[in-house]
Amino acid sequence: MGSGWETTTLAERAAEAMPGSLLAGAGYVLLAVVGASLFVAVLGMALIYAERKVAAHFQCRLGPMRVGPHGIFQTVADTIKLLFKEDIVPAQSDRVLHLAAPFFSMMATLLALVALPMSPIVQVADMNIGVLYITAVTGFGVLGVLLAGWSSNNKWSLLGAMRAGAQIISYEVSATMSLLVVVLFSGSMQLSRIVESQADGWWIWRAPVVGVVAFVIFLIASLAEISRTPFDLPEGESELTAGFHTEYSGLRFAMFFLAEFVNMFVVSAMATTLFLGGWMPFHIGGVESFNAVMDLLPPGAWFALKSAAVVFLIMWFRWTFPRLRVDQLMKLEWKVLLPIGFVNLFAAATAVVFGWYFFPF
Amino acid sequence: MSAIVTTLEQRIGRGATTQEFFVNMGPQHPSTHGVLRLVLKLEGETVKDVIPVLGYVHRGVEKMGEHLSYRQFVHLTDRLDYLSALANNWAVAKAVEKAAGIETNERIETIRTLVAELQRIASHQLWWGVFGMDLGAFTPFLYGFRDRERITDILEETIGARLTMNYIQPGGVMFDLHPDFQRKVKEFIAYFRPKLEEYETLLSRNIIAQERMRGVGVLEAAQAVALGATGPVLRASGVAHDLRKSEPYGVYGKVEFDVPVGARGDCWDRYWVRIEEIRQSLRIIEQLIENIPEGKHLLVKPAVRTKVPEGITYSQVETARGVFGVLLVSDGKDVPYRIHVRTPNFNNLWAITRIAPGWRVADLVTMISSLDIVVPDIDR
Amino acid sequence: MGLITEKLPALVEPVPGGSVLLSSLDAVINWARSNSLWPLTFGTSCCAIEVMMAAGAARHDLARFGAEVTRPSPRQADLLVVAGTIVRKMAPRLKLLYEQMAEPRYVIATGSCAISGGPFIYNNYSTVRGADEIIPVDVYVPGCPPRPEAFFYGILMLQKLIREGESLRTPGVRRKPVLAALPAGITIEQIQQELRELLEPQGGRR
Amino acid sequence: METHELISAVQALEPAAVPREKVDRAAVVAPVERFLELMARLRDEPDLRFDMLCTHTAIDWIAEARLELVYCLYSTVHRHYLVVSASVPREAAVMPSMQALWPIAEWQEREVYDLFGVRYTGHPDLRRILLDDDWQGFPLRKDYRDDFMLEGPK
Repeated sequence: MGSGWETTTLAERAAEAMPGSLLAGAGYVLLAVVGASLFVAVLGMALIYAERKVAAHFQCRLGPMRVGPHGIFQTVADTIKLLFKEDIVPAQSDRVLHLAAPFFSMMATLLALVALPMSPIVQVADMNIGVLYITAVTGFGVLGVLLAGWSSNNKWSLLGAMRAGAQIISYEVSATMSLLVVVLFSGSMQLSRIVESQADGWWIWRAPVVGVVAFVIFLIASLAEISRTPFDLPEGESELTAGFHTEYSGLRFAMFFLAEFVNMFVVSAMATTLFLGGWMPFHIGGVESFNAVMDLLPPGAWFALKSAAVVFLIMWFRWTFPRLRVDQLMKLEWKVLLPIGFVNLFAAATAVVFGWYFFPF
Repeated sequence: MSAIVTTLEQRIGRGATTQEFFVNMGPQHPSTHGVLRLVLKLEGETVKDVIPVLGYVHRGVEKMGEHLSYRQFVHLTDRLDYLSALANNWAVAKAVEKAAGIETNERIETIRTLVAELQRIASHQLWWGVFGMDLGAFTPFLYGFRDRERITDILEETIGARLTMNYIQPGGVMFDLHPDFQRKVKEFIAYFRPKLEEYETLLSRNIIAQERMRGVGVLEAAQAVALGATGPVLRASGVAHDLRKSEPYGVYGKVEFDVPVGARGDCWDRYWVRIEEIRQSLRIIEQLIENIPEGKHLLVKPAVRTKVPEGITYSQVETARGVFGVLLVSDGKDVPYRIHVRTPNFNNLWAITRIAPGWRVADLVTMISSLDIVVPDIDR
Repeated sequence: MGLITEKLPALVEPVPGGSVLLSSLDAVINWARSNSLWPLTFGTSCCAIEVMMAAGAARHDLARFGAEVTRPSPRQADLLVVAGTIVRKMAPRLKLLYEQMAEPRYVIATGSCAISGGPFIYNNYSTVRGADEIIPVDVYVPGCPPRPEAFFYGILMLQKLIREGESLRTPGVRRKPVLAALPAGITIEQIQQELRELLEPQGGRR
Repeated sequence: METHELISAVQALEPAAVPREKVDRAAVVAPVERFLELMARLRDEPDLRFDMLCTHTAIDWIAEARLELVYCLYSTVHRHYLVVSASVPREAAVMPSMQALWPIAEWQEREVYDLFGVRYTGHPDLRRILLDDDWQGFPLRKDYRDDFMLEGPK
């Protein structure tokens, strides 16, 4: 694998095509921004629709049915409604921060999307510190949550924001620890390289045992980072009314909502890229006919399918598990996940040094 | 050790202060089950004190009762604890029958027992679903309601209402059983037993749910008795007080069932007691459903305004939430001179002030839910 | 977005074809609003079980109409379902809740208590005789409590009201409230008038 | 214990207690003066052990200008009931609080205060519980009038 694929990214292509003039540059930037916003909006809406349908079918219901066939335009209606809804800023709130907070959350999500290799050609920025970059910008999202909670001047919001702060910062450690395992094995932080290094087998099983452990830790820690059940404490509906976004309405609430769902996609995409081979098709070494069939599906579709599978898994969690308590959450991180993560990292380092790789297929 | 060395705590203690603050939980809050308001004194996430504020749905039922005939008052009890409307009806019927010396027959008592037990199951199903939701798992709510709808269907066929039944009246029951009743109840039991196992798999055996429940909100037996708590809340604390067993009414004296009793009185015990009660109710129904005695279903003409001789009557029944009592004071007319309802939730709720301090906000939600309160029943 | 909804009609209307644009925009917005009624998690008594819970549960499934996203915060909700009795102690809080909601906001009064006080009208010192004493109501759903199906009918009526009755040109102007499951030919005004006549001879204050 | 046994047991504790007629279970009327002592004995006496205060309410006998305060006691140990009542004048309704004996009395007494206007001495937190703090009058009294209230059709 590998040699057949063109490794030029979208950004490089655009840079080649872009003439030196300032006007064209500005046009390109505008186009990119509009395109990205549209992409995020459509992605978010699709994910929200999917969540509602998945939830419904877990719960012996139908879910949205009335707006379009099987309700596929339901989230479109929701979005338009939220766009034209009154935007309330509470009188006692910190106005500037209150207005700005959703943008921080949204920005973090958008920035993370930039570095994801969705196929050999669709990757906006392929930086050599991709893993580090994504870890950094996703951590940035907590700022929006903290600001939202603080500026709302609502005690429930504040409680939610503080929970979010503690939770996200704690779980960042474990998430990074499990990412390092893959970095060790693939020997690179560049996301496209990491994907290419999985041509012979995905890290989840190619790294002996540690891959699975790292994947599980990453999934748990990322769920906590994006505040999904069972770690949805910052907005725990039954406890804190609506948590940090209690005082938000209309468009700004929609942005938090959207960021939450796109974050879910980012996590799934990261899990796919690092552990599940990214856009690499599923190959079994030596069985050429099987591999040829697998190659029929384009890499972009492989990426989408794998991400969708992880997204589904995350939704499955949400509609099955109750929520943890705040001290149990901390206990899980500092007393369970982190020690296991450390041991796992050392095991991974040992495996890399001695060259213990699995080639099961 | 020299005086220069200080601990970190001392350092923080000099620089920063922690502050307690008050938070309003309710009247509109997703997990206060209606319009209950709790004023919480918090220190960070830890609950220091809980002050319940009641009356947001106080409807003056007792005052209205002084102007309504006994038969008319029955429908108001539906609207107190609407999840065990039939048991509430029964309490009034029992009081009036006792005071006015109205006889009932075997068929009436069997029907009453059957429908009351069916509704007890329905009530516990709803509680189970809402409890799951309060723990943060949404799906139990849907599963609980899915099975509850089956009971609602059965009851609706006979009674004609889904929630506020107004069915059991002094001297009988309003309508005779629907011809399909027996068949449908049997079908329901066959359907529901496996589903109950599903409940256990989804929530009871879930490690997170167990962690959230075990050891949380321990209500000691002595405390529970002193607070006048009844029903599953009291039984979970280890006091086997069940009116169905201790002073049987209806046909409870003729059926076999156990009274599940908890060991520690924590949220888990309250949870387990209710799940077990569902099983016992199924047992009771199974024993009764085969042979429902023949007879008339109503021995008093519906239009009669029953006159009750002078005196005080206190009658109680065991609802899904505890002891529902009716204190009936008559001066010999066809309307009560004073009617007082002793509702289980009023007493049960106060347990929260004893068990919540020291726990977190999330535990408070679990505890409220494990007490299974219905706010109109508290406020009356 | 308030800017668009407030300023746009005055700007666009005079332009040729502007009113067509405005009407199309109206249609789109009303379509979106009517199909995305997120209720507030709020219920005072019995009706809450039927209208908020059973209606949202598996058998009836409020989600089909896109209205299952119950928001615990009034800021994010579109629909206030007054499910149950409102008493005098609760009345100021209900008003507060309504005021905390963001425009456009809709109110459905379900059950006899929220329509008129229901069984709690007479000899009662505490119960408010209808939610419309406190907040404007768009749709009344009768029943004690109404079945979930009745509530759906109410939701559909509200959707119809929104689609037909709202325009950017006249912000805040609504259609007259309707009673869902109304016998043909009777309006809510007539019923209210009748109720007023019933109550007034006894010196009651409505 | 049987009804008459219970009544004689109470009378042994408090000679001034008289049986209350026309009640469907054991019932006594006790004097207000030594009420608290009697209740404490009822709770602690090993043969009686009334450890649960089932309910507490009042009856407004307006014709006799008195409020009858009813306490319904239950023993989870012996499983017997006792209704104890005491009368206080309507206009100066004062009663010792049972809060020290049964904690639940704190709230039950608040309710009776709220709806009947009985003042409990020794109550730690006597304020309205169901109605608003600024409510005028005590609605469950028979002579309560309110221009909000409507009289029903006859």
